[in-house]
Amino acid sequence: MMLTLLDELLLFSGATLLVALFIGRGLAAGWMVTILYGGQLLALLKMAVLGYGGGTIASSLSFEIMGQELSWRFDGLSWFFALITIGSALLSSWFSCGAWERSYIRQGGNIWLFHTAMALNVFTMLILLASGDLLSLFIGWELVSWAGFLLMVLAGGVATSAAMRYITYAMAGGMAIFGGLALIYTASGSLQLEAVTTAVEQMSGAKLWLLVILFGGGFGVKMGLMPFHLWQAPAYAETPGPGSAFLGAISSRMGLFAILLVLVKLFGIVNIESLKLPFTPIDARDLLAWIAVFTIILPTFTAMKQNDARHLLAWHGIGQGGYMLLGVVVADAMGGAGGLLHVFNHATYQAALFMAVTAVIYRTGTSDLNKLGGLVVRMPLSFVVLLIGIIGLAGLPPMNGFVSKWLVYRSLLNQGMPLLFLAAVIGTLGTILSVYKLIHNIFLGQLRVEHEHVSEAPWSMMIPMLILSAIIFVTGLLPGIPLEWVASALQTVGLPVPDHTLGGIESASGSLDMIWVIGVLFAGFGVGALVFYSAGRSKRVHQLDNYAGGHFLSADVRYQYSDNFYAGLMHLIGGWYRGSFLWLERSIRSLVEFLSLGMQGLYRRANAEFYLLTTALFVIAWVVI
Amino acid sequence: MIPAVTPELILYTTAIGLIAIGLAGVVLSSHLFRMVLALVIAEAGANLMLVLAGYRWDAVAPILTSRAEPAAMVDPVPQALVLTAIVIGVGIQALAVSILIRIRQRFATLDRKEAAERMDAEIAATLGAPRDISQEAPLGERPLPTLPADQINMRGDSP
Amino acid sequence: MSTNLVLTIALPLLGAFLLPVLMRSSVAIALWSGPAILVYGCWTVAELWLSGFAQPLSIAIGGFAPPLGINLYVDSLALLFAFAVQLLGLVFWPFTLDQESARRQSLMLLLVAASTGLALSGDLFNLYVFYELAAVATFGLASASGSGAAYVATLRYLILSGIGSVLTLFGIALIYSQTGTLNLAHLAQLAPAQLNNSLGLTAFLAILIGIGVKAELFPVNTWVPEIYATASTRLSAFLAGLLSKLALLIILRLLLLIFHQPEAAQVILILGILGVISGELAAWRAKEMKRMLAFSSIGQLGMIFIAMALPDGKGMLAVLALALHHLIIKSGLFMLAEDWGGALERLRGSAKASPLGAVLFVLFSLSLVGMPPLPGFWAKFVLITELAAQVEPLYLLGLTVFLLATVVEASYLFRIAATLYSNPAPDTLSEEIPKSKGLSLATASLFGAGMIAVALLIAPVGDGLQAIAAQAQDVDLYITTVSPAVSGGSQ
Amino acid sequence: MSATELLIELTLMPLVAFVVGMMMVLMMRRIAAKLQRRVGPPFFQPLYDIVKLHSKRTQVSHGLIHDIGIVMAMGGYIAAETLLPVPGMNGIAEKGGIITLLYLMMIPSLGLALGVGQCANPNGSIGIARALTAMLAYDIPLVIVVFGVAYAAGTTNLIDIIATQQAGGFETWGVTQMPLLAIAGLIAMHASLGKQPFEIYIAPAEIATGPMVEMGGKYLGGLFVMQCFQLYTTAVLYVSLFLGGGTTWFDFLLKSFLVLAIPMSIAYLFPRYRTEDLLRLMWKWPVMLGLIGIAFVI
Amino acid sequence: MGSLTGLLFAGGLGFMLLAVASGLDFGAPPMLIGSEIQAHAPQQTGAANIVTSVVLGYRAIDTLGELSILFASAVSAGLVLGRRHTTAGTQTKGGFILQSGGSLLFPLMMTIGFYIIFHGHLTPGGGFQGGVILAAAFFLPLLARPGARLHHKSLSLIEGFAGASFILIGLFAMLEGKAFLQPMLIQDTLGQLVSAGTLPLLYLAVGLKVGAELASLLSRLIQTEAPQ
Repeated sequence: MMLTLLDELLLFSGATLLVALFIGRGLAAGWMVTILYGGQLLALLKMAVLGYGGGTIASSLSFEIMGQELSWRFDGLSWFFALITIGSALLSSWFSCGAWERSYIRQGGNIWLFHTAMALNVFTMLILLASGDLLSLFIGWELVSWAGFLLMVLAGGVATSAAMRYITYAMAGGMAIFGGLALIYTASGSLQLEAVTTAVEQMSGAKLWLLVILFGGGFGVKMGLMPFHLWQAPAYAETPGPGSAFLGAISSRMGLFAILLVLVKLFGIVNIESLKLPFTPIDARDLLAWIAVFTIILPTFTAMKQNDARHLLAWHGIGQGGYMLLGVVVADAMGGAGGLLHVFNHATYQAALFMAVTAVIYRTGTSDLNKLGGLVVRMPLSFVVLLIGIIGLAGLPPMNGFVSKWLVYRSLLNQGMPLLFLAAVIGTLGTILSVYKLIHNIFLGQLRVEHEHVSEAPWSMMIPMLILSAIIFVTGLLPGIPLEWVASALQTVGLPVPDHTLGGIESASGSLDMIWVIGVLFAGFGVGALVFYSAGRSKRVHQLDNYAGGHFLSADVRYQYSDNFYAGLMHLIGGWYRGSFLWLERSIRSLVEFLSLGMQGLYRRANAEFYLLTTALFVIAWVVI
Repeated sequence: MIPAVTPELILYTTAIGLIAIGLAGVVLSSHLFRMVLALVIAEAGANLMLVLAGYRWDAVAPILTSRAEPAAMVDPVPQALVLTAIVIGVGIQALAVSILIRIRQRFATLDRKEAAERMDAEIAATLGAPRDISQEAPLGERPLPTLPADQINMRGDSP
Repeated sequence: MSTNLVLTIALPLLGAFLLPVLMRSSVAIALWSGPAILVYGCWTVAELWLSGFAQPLSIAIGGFAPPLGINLYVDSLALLFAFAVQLLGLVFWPFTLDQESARRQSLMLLLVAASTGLALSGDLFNLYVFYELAAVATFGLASASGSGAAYVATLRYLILSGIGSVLTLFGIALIYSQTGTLNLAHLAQLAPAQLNNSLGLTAFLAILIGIGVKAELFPVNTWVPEIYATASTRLSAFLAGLLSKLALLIILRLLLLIFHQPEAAQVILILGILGVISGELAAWRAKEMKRMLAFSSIGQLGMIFIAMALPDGKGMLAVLALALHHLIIKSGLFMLAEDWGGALERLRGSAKASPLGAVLFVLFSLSLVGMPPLPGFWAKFVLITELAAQVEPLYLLGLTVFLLATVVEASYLFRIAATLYSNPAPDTLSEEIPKSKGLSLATASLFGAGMIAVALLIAPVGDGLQAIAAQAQDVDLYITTVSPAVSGGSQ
Repeated sequence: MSATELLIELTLMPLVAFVVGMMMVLMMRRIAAKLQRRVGPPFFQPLYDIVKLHSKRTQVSHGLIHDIGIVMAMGGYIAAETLLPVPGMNGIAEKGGIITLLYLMMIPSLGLALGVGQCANPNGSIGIARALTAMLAYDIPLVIVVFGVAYAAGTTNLIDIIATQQAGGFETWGVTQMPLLAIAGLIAMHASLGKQPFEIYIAPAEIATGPMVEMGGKYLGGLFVMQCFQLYTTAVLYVSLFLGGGTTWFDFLLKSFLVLAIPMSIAYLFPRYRTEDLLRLMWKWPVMLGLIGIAFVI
Repeated sequence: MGSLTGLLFAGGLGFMLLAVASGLDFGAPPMLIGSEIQAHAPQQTGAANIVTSVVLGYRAIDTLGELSILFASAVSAGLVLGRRHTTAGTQTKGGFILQSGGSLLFPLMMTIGFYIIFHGHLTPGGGFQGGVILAAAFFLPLLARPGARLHHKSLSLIEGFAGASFILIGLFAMLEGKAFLQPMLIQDTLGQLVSAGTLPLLYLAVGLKVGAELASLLSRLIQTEAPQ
C-alpha cells in the first residue's frame, strides 16, 4: 500500500501520541515528543512542497460503517490550520520541556498525562482538519472536544469545574451539530460534503435557518461565540501553562475551521445571506456578523476587569475570535483574508503571551496582577516577548496583528458597514487598555520585595518564546508570507483572494505596505533615539527615588497602582457588567436543577400506582374517545 | 340513555368493575396489606374477563363423555389459561404476604407512607447519600439544601 | 441441533428445582451445576448460531403445530438475546457460599430460564407466564438482601408489577376474545382484519403498560430507583441490562407483528420522551451512583422507546443497537457501582486507588453519551437519522429531547468522573477511599473489553445488526416460518 | 519618483512638521495668554524650551524602558508624519492609508505609557490609565468620522481623499459635504489634544501632572517635541479630511492654524471634566453627530 | 383530595374499559384454536378432559412455567422468611375437637386430593386442585396444633423432585426423538383411568409440587408470624 503524504502526517502524529502514551514518564520524553512534533511539521511542509498545490491529498484510510462512507483528506484550508496546530504544539511542547516540566512534576503534576493530552489534542485536531465528509467531521469534532477536556481537566481543582462547564457547553454544541447532521442526512440521504449543497437546494427557508442556527451555534460553542463564551476563559486559563498556550493558540479555532468548511464553503455565504429574519431587514449573515462583533466587544471588556493574567489573556482569546468570524462573514477578498490571517497571527501572539505569563508564574509563582510589578528589570526578555505579544494583540504596527485587523477594517469599510466597523474599533481600543494593564501590572511599576531576586526565565522556555516573537515581527513585516497560505485556504473555501505582495496588500482603494510602514517607523525611532540620546547622559535612580508628595518611600511601601486600574471608565461602564450571561447560565442551571428535583420527587412519591392508573386511564381514554 | 341490562353487560361490568375496584383499592388504601388484597380483587377481575372470553351460549364443559355426539363445548383454552393465571396469582400473593410479615417486623408498621419514608431513610443511611427529598411537603416547600448526615434519621425511625 | 434450544429453558428450570435438594447432598455439585447449565446454554445457542444459522425457525413444544400448541420462534434476534441471557446469567452468577446460596442460585436459574423464554417464545400467554416467572424470581432476589428497605421496595415493586400483570392479562383476554388465538404469528395474520380497531389498540395499551413496568416505561417505572438502590448490584445490572431489554423485545414484537396503528406508536413515543426527560433530569441531581445509574437507565430506555415508536419498523436497527449498547454499558457501570455505591462525595480520589476502574468508568460514560468511535455513537447516529427523517413534529420533539438529554447525561456522568479523579478530601484515610476491585472489577473489565471490541469491529457488527434487524422486521417471514394453519374456521 | 526624492521627502516632512508644530505650540500659548490677559511667550520660546530641557544636567532615568518610551513617543510621530501628505509632498501616504496613520498615532501613546509605567509612580500610572480611557472616549467619534470620510471618498488613501475634495473647490470639501461629521471630528480632535476641558489625565493639582510626574530634562523635552508633532498631526489630519488639504503651503498652513485655533480658544475657557464625564460627553454628542453624518453619507 | 381523584380515575378507567369491552361479541367467541383443539385433542393427547389436554399437552410449557412461579415464590418466601425461625410454641394449643377433627380430616383430604389428581385427565379437576387439597390436608393439623412443624426437608425434596420429574418426563420425550413435553401415548383408551399417556404422570407431578409448595409456603408464614 502506498502511503500518501497525509497518511505520513497522521502516522507521525499517531506515533507522537504513542510515544507520549508509553514512554511519557521519562524526563526525556518531552524532548522526544517535541522532536516528533518537529517531524510532523516537516511532514506538513513536505506536503506543501511535494504533493499539494491547491488540490487535495486523500488519505488511504477510509471506512464504510452502516452504509456511511468515512474518508479523510487534506486541502489548502486544512493545511493552513494544521500548520498553526502543529506549530503551536511544537513550540508549546518545547516550552514545556526541561525547566517547566521539572517544576510541574515538583508541584505534583502528572507530566505523562500532560504530554499525552497534548499529543492527543494534536492528533485529534489533525483528524478533524482532514475530515472528508460530514460524519468524519463530526467524529473529529467530538474527539477534539474530549481531547480538549482532558487537557483542561489536568490541573484539578478549579480547572475541573471549568472543564466540566466546558464539556457541558461542548456537548450541547456537539448535539446541535448532530441534529444538523441528521437534518442534512434526511434531506440528501448522504453525509458526503456535497450533501450539504444538495440539502441546501432542497430545504425551505425555515429549515435552512434551523440548519444555520444548529451549525453556527454548534461550531460557535467551540469558538466561544456569544452567548456561548462563558466556558472558555476559565477553561483555558486554568490549564497548565504550555497547555493554555496551545489551547489559546488553536483549540477554539477549530470552530472557525468548521464554520469555514460547512457554512462558508458548503453552505455558501450567498445562501446564508438570502436567509432573512422575518419582519426585520436583518439576514443570517448580518446576524452572524453582529454575533461576531458582540463577541469582540463584551469579552474584551470582561478581560479588562480580570485580575489574573491568564484569565485576562483567555478572555481576549475569545474576543479575537470575533475578528476572525467577522472577517470571514463579510466574505469579500479582504475580509476573508483578514479573518484567516488573524487566525495565524492570533495563534502566534497568544501563544507568546501565555508563555510569557507562564514564565512569570514559573519564577514568581503567581499570575495575580495585583501581586506582581516591576519585573522588567529582572526578566527583560520575557518583557520583550510580552510587549511584542501585546502589540500584536492590540493590533498596532509593527506586529502582525495589525495587518489582519487592517484587512478586516478595510473590508468593513469597503462594504459600508459603519456600525460593525465602529464596534470592531471599540474592541481594539478596549484591547489596548487591557493589555496595558497586563504589561504594566506585571512588568512595569514597582518591583516587589519578594521578587527582588527573581531571575530571567530559563532558556528552555525563553527560546520558543523568542522564536514566536520573531515570527510575530517577521509576519508583521512581511505579511505576504502567511498571506500566501491564506490565499490557498481562501481558494479552497471559494472566497475571493486579495492581491497581495510580500509587504502587504495591493488595492485600488488604499494599499498597505508593511515594509515601508515599518521602515519609516523604525527610522522615526532612530531619529527619536538620536535626539534623545544626543542630550546629556541620564542617571539611573532607584525605583523608590520617586515623587511621593513629600513622603519618603521605603521597600515596605506598596507604591504600585494596580487595582481597579481604569477607575474612571469603570465608574461609567461598571454598571454594565451585570453578568447577564452568567445570570442566564445560572438560571438555566437552576431550571434544570428545579426540574430535576421535580422529577426525583416524581419517582420518590409514595403512590406510584396512582401514576399507573392515571396513565392507563388517559391512554385508553385517548383511544376510546 | 340507560343500556338494556343483559347478562353480558352484567358479566362484563362485574369483571371490569372488579378490576376498577381493585385498582382503586390499590391506589387508595393506605395500608400495605389492603393493597395486596386489592390486588387480589383486581386479579380476580382479570381472570373473570379471561373466562368470559371463552364462554359460549348453550355449551357444555369441555370434557368428552361417552356420548356419541359431542355437544357444543365452551372454549377450553381460556379455562386452561385461567387455571394458570390463578396459580400465578396465588404465588405472588403468598410472596407478598411473606414480605409484608417481614416489613411489619422491621418497621413495626404497614402504613404505606410510613413504610416508604422508612425505606427512604434506610436507603439514604446505607448509601451514605444525603436525603434531599421528603415525601410530605409539596415540591415547592421541600428543603433544597441537603440534610447533614446526622439529621438523616431525625424524621425517620428512632428505635 | 435446533430442538436443543428448548433445553436452554428446561435445563435451568430443572437445575432450579433440584438445586436445594442437591445442596443437601453435595455442596460441590450444587455449586457448579448452575454455571454448568448456563455454560451449556451458551454453548447450545452459540453452536446453533455458528452452524450457519440463516433462516428463522419455529420449534413446536410438545409437538403440537403452532396455532394450537406453543412454539418457540427462533430468529437471529431471539437467538442473540437468548445468548445474552445465558451469558449474563453466568456473568452475574451469585457466587456466594452462605446459607441461602442455594435459594439464590435457584432463583437466578429461574430468572435465566424465564428470560430465555421471553426471548424465544412465540405465544402471547406463554410470554405472560415467563414474564411473571421472571418477575417473581426478581422479587425474591431483590428482597434477598434482607434489609427493611429492600422489603418495602420489593413490595412496592411487586404491587406495581401486580397491577401491570392484571392489565396485561386483561389485554390478553381482549385479544383472545376478539381473535380466538394466542399465537403471535397467527395473530399477525389476523390482526389487520380483527385487531385494527380501538379494541385492539386498547388491548395493546393495556399490555404495553403491563409489560412496561419491567421495561422501565414512564411512568410505571417508579420502582426502578428503589430497587436498584436496595437490591444487589448484580441483580440491578441484570434487571437494567437485560430484563428491561427483553420486555422491550416483547413490546417490539407486538408492535411489529400485530399492532400497526399509528396511535400505538404515538403513545410509545410520548411515554418515551417523558421517560427520557424524567430519567435524565432526575439522574442529574442524583447524589449517589446506584441511583444515578437507575435514573440514567430510565432515560436510556426512554430513548429506546422513542426509537421503537418510529413507524413501519424503521427504528428496528436503532432499537437493537441502543438496546445492546445499553446492555453492555449499563451492566459494566453497575458492576463498577458495586464497589462505588454510596455518596458521590466519598468517591473522591478513587481513581488513584483503582485506576482501571476509573478508566472503565470514563470509557463507559463516553460511550453512553455517544463519543464517536465508541459504539454508543453509532447507536445514537442510527436513531437520530431516522428521527430526523420524520415529518411529524412529535418525532422532531423526540429528537430535540434526545439531543438535550445527551447533554444532561454528559454533564452528570462527567461530574462523577471528575470526582473520581479529584484529590481526596484532606482528612480521609487512604483505606476509606472505595476501590473497585476483585470480581466486580473483572466483570466490568469484561464488559469494557466487549465494548472496545465492538468499537473496533464496528463495521461487521453494524452489518450484522442490520441483517438481524431486517430479519426481525420481516412480518411475512415470521408468519411463514411459523405457518399457523387452522383448517376450519370457528364454530 | 526617484529614491532620492522620496528620501528627501521623508526627511523633510517630519522636519516641516516639527517646525510648524513648534509654531502651533507658540500659538496655543499666545491664545492662552490673550485669554488670560497676559503678554505671552516670545516667538522662539518653544525652541528655547526644547533646547533647555535637553541640556539639563540632572537627567533622572528610571530604567531603559523609561528611555525607550520617550524614543517611541517621538519616533511614532516622526513616522506618522511621512504618511500625512502636505502640499507637494506625499511621502509614503499611499503605502499606508488613513487607518495605518491612525494606528501609528497610537504608538507614541503606547510608548509614553510604557515609559511612565516604568517610573513606578502611581500618579503617572493613574495618569496613563486616564489617558488611555480618554483615548477610548475620543477615538470612537474619531473612527466614525474617519469611516464616513473614507467611505464617501471610496478609499483609505489620504492622497485620493484630498484629491477628491480639491476636485470641485469649496463645494466638494468635506466640511460642506459632511458638515455633521466635520463638527464631530472637531470635538474629537479637541479631546485628542488633551487640552482643557479634557486634560484630566494631567490634573496637576490632583495627580501631580500624571504621566509627567517623573519626567524631567530630556524626558520632558521629548514629550515637548511630541506635543509639537501631535498638534501638527491633528490639525493637518483634520484639514486633509474636511478642508480639502492644501494646494499651496499658504492655505495649507492657514487652514491648519485656524482649525487648531478653535479648540485652543475653547480650551482655556473651561475647567476640566472628570474621566467618566469625558467618556459620557464623547460617547454621546460626537458619536451621535457622526452616526447621523454617516447615515447621510451612505 | 388524592383519594377522590384516585376514585374518579379508577371509575373512569373502568368505564372506558367497559366501553371497549362492550364491542366484544359475548357468548360467541371466535374459538379459532379452541374448536381446533376440541377436534384434535382426543387423538393427540388421549385425555377426555380437554382442559387437561390443553393444560398438560398443548400448553404444557405454560404449566411448567406456572409451577416454576410457585416454586420461585416458595423459594423467595424462604429467602425472606427463612432467616429466623421463631417457634410458635408460645401459642395456645387448639382444643380437643379441633385437634381430633384435624386428625380425622387428614386422611380424607389426602384421599380426595389424590383422587382429584389422578382423575384430572378425565373429570374436572387435576393437579392444581388436588394439590391445593393436599396442602390443606397438611395445613389443617398445623392449625390445630400450632406448635407442630412440618418436615421441611421432605417437603423440599418433594418440591424438587416433583418439579424435576415434570421436566424429566418432557426431556424423556426428547430422548425418544419427539419434541420436548410431547405426550407419549401408550394406547388410545379415551376415558379410561390409565389413558392419555404421560398426562396423568405430569398431573401427579403437578399435584405433588403444588401441594408441597403451598404447604411449605403456609407453614413458613405461620411459623414466622409470631407475636414479638
